[in-house]
Amino acid sequence: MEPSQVKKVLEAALLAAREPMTPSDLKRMFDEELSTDTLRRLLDELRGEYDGRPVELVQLASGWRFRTRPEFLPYLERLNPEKPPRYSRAVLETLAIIAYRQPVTRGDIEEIRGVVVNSNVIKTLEERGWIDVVGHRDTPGRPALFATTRAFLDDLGLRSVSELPPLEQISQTLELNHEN
Amino acid sequence: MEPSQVKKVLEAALLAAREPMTPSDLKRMFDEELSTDTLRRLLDELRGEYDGRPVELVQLASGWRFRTRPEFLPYLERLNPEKPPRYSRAVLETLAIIAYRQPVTRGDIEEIRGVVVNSNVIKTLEERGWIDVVGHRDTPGRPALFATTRAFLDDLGLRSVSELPPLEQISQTLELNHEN
Amino acid sequence: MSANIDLLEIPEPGLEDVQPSLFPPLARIYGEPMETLPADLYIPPDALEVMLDAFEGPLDLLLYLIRKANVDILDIPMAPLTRQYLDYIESMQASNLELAAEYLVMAAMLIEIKSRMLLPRPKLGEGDQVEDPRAELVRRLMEYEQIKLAGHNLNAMPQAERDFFWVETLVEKSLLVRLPEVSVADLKEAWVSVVRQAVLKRNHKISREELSVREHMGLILRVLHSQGGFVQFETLFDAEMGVPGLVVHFLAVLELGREKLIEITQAEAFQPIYVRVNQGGAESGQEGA
Repeated sequence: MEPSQVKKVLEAALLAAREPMTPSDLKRMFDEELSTDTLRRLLDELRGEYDGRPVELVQLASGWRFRTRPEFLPYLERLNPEKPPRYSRAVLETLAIIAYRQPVTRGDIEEIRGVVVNSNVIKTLEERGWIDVVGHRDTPGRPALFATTRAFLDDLGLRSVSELPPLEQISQTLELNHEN
Repeated sequence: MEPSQVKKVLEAALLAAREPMTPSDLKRMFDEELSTDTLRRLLDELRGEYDGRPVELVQLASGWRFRTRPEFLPYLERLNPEKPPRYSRAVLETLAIIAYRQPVTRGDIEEIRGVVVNSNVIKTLEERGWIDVVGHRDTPGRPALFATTRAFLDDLGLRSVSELPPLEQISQTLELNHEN
Repeated sequence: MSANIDLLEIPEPGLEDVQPSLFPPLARIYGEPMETLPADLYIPPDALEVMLDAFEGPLDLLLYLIRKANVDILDIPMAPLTRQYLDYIESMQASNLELAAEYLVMAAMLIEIKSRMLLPRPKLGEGDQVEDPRAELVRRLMEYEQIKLAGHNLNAMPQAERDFFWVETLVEKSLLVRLPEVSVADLKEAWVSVVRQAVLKRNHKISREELSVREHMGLILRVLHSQGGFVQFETLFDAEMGVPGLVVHFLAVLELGREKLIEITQAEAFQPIYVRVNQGGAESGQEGA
């Protein structure tokens, strides 16, 4: 059999596979002995042929399989939308404090929330690119001052922090809540 | 989004699909409105791009899906030591009656075949998902009316019952020897 | 088998032939009378058992006999067909093979048709078609044969999981980084919750303007960092901010100074004013970045 034909058989099998395929699975399809080197070379060629295509041939722990490229996952997601994950209350409150009271230190946040702020909370927000350190307060320990970033405003669809719901409104809401 | 990018998203989704995808499924992936004509044109282009490749894009009763070309069967079947079900003549004739005369009752099937229909025959077809009960005839005993399902058409690569091969004209004398 | 045997001319008693001969020729081959059934119509006894499994029922068996003899299905010679069918049934019973009841029902039906064909058929009127006793049998045989062929054709069509397989590439959902979404409303709600817990009584003092000032404080600190922690005062201001922007920005500088986050220095009157991040905070910030 021509190598190009062998490659087509491999392609058909891998595209239809429900599980990753091991080299021995793949060899089993052919009468002629297919050396491990040849198989490997054909699989590498096949992988190359899928450059720029929406699926890629990947070698996983348990074998080879075609996989949808990650950049197409957001579209596929829309077919079966899952509930987006939520930040914990600690993360949201910390973010709110930084947004409304910036620049603030961790100590400020702890004072307002009345609890110790877990390092992961700050890290989560930093990794998201929503807060960063804009300076250090000139007090013992020179604590870092956090503020929200442009990325935070962009992601929330705001042009400036002043577009956040004004605090008067919030205090009114609060009073209303108290009345209820 | 560029049409070429839309086509890639369609390709990614169809290659990953666990069942045939309807045009409305496909449209749902995009923010921008995708007209039925445009979608159809892109799908036709995509189908054309798979000419000469080991898999093909087909339009079925319940939508579009990629499948391996039948000529690769001899290789692919070696992967699965379990042979797919081969249906008995009783099953095939019952299926043919349901497919061509639907909706029919068990009595209708028995009338045409001239023998009692074994329950296993109906069960085999129901379990395969190829037939189901679509109603009951308003006669004594209210017998169940069977019809073929979309899955039946999908599995045979058909878009509708009208694409079934036409019933053959029965020759008065034996010119074609069908037994051979 | 030979296609030359033609049983078309088996004489059936009709209106013109009310007195059939006792031993009519079975058939005429090329016009010559044939006295015995062709061997083809007979099933070898050894094959019986196999054939019982092979036939799907009496219609299938009849169809086999008719097709094997290559007779016109629209003009079935009932006598030889019935005889052959009965022979088959008898052989089956002699072999003690379990025979479905339908085969016996069919035998009775064949005998009935045959006997009806022996009777003169009443002519209903000039031009009227005389009903052939075989009509219903023929209709059923033809319908059955059509379905039999259709079943055969369906089986020949490529089938999923037998002749082809569906393509299904792996969708690794974990590759999709799904970040939590936060809306302005979420933020507001979180702030309300914070404020409620802290029971801050100075809510009324926190104004929208003050919020802008705090945002500008962050902006100024960022600019200071990017400039090495030390800039000339004027460079912090951009006329494009507009008057309200400039005012807020200026207030932010003052507030930063008040909170000792920056130092504002001027060597003497009318000399350039410098703004510096307080006490090496800039260096610390860069280390942390």
